[in-house]
Amino acid sequence: MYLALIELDRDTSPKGLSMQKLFRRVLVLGLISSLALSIPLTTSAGASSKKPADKKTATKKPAAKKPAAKKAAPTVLRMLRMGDWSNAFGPSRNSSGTDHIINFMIFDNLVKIAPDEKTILPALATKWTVSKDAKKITFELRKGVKFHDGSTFDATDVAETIGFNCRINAWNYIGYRPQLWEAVVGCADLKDKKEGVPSGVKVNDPYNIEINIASADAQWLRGLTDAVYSIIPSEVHKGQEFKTWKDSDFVLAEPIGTGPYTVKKFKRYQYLELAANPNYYGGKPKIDTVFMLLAVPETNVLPLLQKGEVDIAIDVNPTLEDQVDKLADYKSVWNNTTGARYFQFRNDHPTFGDKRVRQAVLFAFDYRSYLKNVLKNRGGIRWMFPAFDQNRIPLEKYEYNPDKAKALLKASGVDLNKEYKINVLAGDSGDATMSVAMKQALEAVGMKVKLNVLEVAAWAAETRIAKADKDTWALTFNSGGSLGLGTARGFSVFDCKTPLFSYYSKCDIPELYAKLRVETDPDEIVKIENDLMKVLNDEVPFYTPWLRQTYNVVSKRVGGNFELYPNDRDSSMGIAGWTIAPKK
Amino acid sequence: MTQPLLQVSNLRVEFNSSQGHVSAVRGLSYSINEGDSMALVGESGSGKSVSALALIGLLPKKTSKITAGSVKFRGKELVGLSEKELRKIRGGSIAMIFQDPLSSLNPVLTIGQQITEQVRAHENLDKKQALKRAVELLDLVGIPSAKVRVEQYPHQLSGGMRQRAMIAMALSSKPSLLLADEPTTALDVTIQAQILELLANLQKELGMSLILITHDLGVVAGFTENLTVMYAGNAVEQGRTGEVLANPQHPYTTGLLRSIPRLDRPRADELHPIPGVAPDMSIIPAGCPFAPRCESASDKCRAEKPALETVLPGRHVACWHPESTSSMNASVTR
Amino acid sequence: MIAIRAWELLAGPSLRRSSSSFIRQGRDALSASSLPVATTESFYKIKLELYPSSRGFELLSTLVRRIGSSIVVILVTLTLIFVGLALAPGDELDTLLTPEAAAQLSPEDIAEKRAELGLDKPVPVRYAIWMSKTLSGDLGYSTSEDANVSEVLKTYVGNTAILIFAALFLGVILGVLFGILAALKENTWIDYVVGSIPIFIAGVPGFILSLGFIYFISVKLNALPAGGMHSLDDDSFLDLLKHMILPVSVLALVLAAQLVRYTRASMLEVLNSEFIIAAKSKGISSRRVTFNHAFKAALVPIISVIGLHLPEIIAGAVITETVFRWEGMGTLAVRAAGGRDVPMVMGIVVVVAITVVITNLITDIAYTIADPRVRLG
Amino acid sequence: MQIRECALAKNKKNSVTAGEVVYKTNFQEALERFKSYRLALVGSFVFSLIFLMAIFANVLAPQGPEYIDFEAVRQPPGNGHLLGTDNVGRDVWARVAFGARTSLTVGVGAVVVALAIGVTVGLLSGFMGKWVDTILMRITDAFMSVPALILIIIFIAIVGPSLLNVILVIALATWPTSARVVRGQVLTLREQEFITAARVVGVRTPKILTSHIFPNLLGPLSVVATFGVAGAILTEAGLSFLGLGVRPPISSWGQMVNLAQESQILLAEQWIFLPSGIMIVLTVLSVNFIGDGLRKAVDPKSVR
Repeated sequence: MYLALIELDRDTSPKGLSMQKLFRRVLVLGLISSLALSIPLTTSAGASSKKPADKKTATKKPAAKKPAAKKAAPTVLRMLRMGDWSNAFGPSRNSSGTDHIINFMIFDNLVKIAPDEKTILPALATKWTVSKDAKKITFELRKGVKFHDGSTFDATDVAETIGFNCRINAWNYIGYRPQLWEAVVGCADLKDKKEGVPSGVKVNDPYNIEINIASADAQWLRGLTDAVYSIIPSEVHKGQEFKTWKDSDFVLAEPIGTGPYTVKKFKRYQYLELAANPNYYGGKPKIDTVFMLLAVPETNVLPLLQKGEVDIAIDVNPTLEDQVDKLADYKSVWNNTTGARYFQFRNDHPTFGDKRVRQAVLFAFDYRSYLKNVLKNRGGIRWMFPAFDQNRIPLEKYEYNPDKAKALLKASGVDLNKEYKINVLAGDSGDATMSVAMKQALEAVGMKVKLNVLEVAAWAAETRIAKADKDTWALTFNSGGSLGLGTARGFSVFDCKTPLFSYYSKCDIPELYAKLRVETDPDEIVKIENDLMKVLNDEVPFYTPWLRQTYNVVSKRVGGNFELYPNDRDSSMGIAGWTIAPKK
Repeated sequence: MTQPLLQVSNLRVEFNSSQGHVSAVRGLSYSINEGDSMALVGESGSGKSVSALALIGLLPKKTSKITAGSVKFRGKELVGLSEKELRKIRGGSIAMIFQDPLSSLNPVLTIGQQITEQVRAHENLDKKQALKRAVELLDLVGIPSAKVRVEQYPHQLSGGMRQRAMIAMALSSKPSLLLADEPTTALDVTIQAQILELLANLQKELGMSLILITHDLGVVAGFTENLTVMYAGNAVEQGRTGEVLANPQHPYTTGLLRSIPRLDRPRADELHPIPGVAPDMSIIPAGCPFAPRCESASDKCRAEKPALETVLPGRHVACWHPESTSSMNASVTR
Repeated sequence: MIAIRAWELLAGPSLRRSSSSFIRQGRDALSASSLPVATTESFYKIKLELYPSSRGFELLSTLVRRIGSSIVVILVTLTLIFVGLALAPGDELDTLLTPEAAAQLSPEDIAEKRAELGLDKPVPVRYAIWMSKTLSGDLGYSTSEDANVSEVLKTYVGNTAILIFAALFLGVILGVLFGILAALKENTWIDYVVGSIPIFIAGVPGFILSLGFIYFISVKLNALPAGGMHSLDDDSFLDLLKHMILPVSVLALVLAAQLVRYTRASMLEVLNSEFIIAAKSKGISSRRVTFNHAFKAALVPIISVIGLHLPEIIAGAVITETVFRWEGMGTLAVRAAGGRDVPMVMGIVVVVAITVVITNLITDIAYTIADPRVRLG
Repeated sequence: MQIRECALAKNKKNSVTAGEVVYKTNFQEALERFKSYRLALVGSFVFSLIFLMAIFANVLAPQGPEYIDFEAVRQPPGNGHLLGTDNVGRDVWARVAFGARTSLTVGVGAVVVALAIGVTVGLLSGFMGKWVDTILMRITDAFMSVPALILIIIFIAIVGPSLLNVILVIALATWPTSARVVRGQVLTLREQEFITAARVVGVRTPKILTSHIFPNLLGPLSVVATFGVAGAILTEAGLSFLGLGVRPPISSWGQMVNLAQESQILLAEQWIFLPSGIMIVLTVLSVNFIGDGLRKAVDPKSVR
């Protein structure tokens, strides 16, 4: 009982042994035991040993710096591109920009595009002639080209590639679908067959092939530069079911193409190591090894740059510019993109059907201030779809003019105390900002607006509703990656019959696009484009206010004919000519 | 007069903990010769256990200190001794056993481990010899099948056996003085008697002197030669047990005796508990600490603190009006 | 009865609590986790009363029973999660089907793919198929990883296992050492410093800690790699070790932060108890008192806490792995969940559930070994 | 805990002379212990401030968290914006104030739902005993065998991270702890004499549960609740980092702290994420201190 009364505090510091000695002895004990543990472990090979020791003492220096330079140090380029990645190779596994870049290092198409994204350059095909009615294209193929596995490239590979793509049903393509191969005559009747080449493909001789397409398409050839249309060796997939082929080594580990680089090592979600292909027809690439860093989270980009562990970083966060300016051996490269983020109206909406309302919305928004403050002037103001020459004919610029917006609204007699719905795709920070800014702008001119935030699936479904009523969404935001590649590219955006992922109730625009795609005479093309511009600008189903520039960081050691294409995913077409100076 | 084994003079111990300042022992003095046994009796809070712990420096360093007095063991001053020196004495020449055997034995170590540990601390025996010694000690204190018990854990033994193990541990290096701090309070009455008997036999066999700390006068009666009654931190009456119990001089001792039921008294007799409450150790009164509860307290008692006076050879009382009442003559027999 | 009551009243605080919990634990063990099968239950009781057998047999019989109940737990977990996934709106197909692709495909194609993935069958049937395949070791095909679930798991489990065990190893050492130090030096500045740092660490979100490590150590001091498991051209174990140091330190710090508080608390409680004073009265050296007596007795609650914390370390690893580009179960779980990839998710749950259940078992056994008073409940 | 007679008045304050007996009800007793733990006081003060900020968010920041001002993008604190503006021109102070509302709703909401489930399961399994207990306990073990964050990630990715979903899923993953605590208490209380006494007098089970068992649960449950709130807030921050947390335009602290993923903000524009980071740490700490204080008040034997 006595203990309870008298607060007997702990007899804590034993006089005999000073605290420091005890603590030091314990620490030494801890270190020795972890040291003893780590020695046997470092000898055990393999990354997944169960119980490695780990010693966290500041004094431990990292292993010696780079090993002594060998004779002629191999040139190494390390690259990364933001954005996800499909973890596999080959045309059918092509779903993002990064897939594109990797694809062009390994494979070749019949033709490729110049940095101006307009002139078509020879690749596996040296010459090509397009028939008068733009329905038949014959290619002269390059001789003496070898695949990475040593087999020679000739017309049968091209024919078999087209045949193989026709046989796989479109379902197996994640992302981009080979619509141009599907346009070849006889491709449709090969569906789900074991083998065969479409009737529209004629192999005149081992290096001359003729391709007939069902309906005329002036842009068909330009489209062939897309990564989905790379040529793969025929032996690889001859008579193979796609189900088994898609898990084959070709797709998952060792793709075989004619490109400048071959896959040396592939560590899923970490990095891809590519070695130069010595007998590349365009001459041995100047850089021996290319590393492609994969799945790099945004937080790691700057540390990698600061530690000099990456040479080219494509499409990274523009706000990095201030930090990159502090890095001596890197430079910022801004690149006009071909992508566009656009406002998309539902013009069969009872109220928004009236174009004056749509025009009022455009006048209500202050584009210059968004460009100046948020995009930091990195980009341009656009009042017409990218790829069109917007200064060729007088067009309405819809500069910020709230009074005009109010006037138009009054003129159109729109019911101002009804609430209109703006659909917002959840998870996209860009959309989230735009929708709030648009809501504020419209409320400033008197319109009542409700933001309807939807998950991907729900948003896509609502965009594709066939018939709009007074409760359907009136305005949403959308973006397209390759709209700037060609004026005809917009055809997939407009559809007056079955809504693809956008809807334009009147059918005048789709007709003009259809004419544009077929027309081969340049003057005629300009005339159609001007008509299109007038309709698009006045009717305003879509409006692309900004041309956004992407931000890239490139080491000053990179040289040769290195150049970022406007559509940065095409840039690796010229990778064979890139050079990199060794580290100082 | 041979030199006393242990001479405690004017020992003062003070605590300052978060709850305030407490002076637990206020000038305690007593001595005990080789082979003798003495009981320290007092209510809870009278400072008897604290004084025992103070002897061998077991009080918490941070919150307590011996402010005055000296403790001489075979003439050697213990107060202020270095930890190393004290450690040789603790468990070597002075051993201690505690009140609750279960909470004084480490629950996660076997009895054997805890005994061999002490043996090897004081004599350099190897493991095997120490274990043999432990078994012998367990036999000595009368624990059946010692070989099995030595491997067992405290919770596997009964209360009595655990206390025996405690005693075995204390005796492991033949101490000349054993401090027993309420060794039987936590045990049943029947086992209490066995333990006391064991202690008495061991004391005779090993010629060891014993200080028995208890609040139970019944235990003290037929057991120790001398007796010291403590109240509020110091000794109020000392002498041979028989004499003190036969005619207690100090009113507190009388009060204690009167509040115990007696077989030899008529059942009708009422018990007279001592009025009032145990003193608040954080307040040091001017006069005699027992004054507020003492029937024959005078102004002098309240004004001045009585010192320990020798009333008869070997009998000391700290009271201004010692009661030489002989009315309480019936001596208490075991 | 009186003795026990007295003993319980007077025993030091630590013992009273553990003793009463010991009693309650005993009773809980018998009533709570005994398998409904009556026979093993009564057999087990008779065994105990008739002849208090040696610890060996007793450990074995309860071990078997514990493994039995753990298997039941894992089965219940898998069922709950599978049903939860199946009942939740939408399914795997939604994410596989990008809006463009879905628009271009005919309903038959979609139905065919749905059948291929087996999503068209009712939930119980799908569950039965999945369970039978899992029991036979085939965890199915992961759509988000385009590979067989078991292959993917092989590498990913290994990667996380290294991280978790190293963090556990370092975290326990740090946590216990500093806990003891804080307890021994109670109410001194060391105690306040060592005591307060963990409280702050507990308040900081996981990824901020990881970002801080990347910027201050990896970038500023340019000491260690900022992420990833290997440098580009080096697959050696030493390189992996170098890449491990930062993520492991983050996880270990978080674990140590919690362990310090528990160790300090249980160490203080033990240092207060009487058997420490008794031990000192035996004249043994103070180092022995601190380590042989105090730490051993304090070890008991620490072990149970370590066992409890393993799920939290795995959860912490999810964030740390994402920041440090470490291809482990965390990143896999986030990808699989994002891709609504049921086989992969179930595969992860199977592995994680088994690991956690096994560690609970190991902690219980360690607990029994450390504290002889407790029989394996 | 029955009324405790304190024979010796220890504390100096009420200068009780020896001999006077002081009676204290156990609630006062608990309150006193809670107050004696100074950090708990600091914690409750800070928490009440944050709570007030959450309630009066619309008064503190009338413009609301969503207002975008393109002219003032990434503006450091000062002129017009107390804590500056974020990367899109929204006022940081407004987002912190409204963020308090979201984070506290997530924290308290998740705990309330978790307690509801946990207490019912705990009471049922503790009180009904035998097979009910075994089944419920196996289910609790099942939930505890998968770390909460992984469970949450799996389900949030499916049902979508709306505020309600986040609360429900966090609650779903964290109710086992309270179930375990309740069951433990019920098992011990069931043995106590006063429960058998109530049964003898003919009180039916639900009455026993509400009037006898439940009040005794308040103590330990309050401890579980406070640590639960801290845990839920941290989980929400973690979810936001994985892109699974509450999404704009709703503002939550976790979401704003995540802006630190952008290196420019982390290194040069700290005013954008630091305030909400500090608020998270402050809330979590204050809640933890209150939890510690409660634990001391409820279970005095627990160590200092």
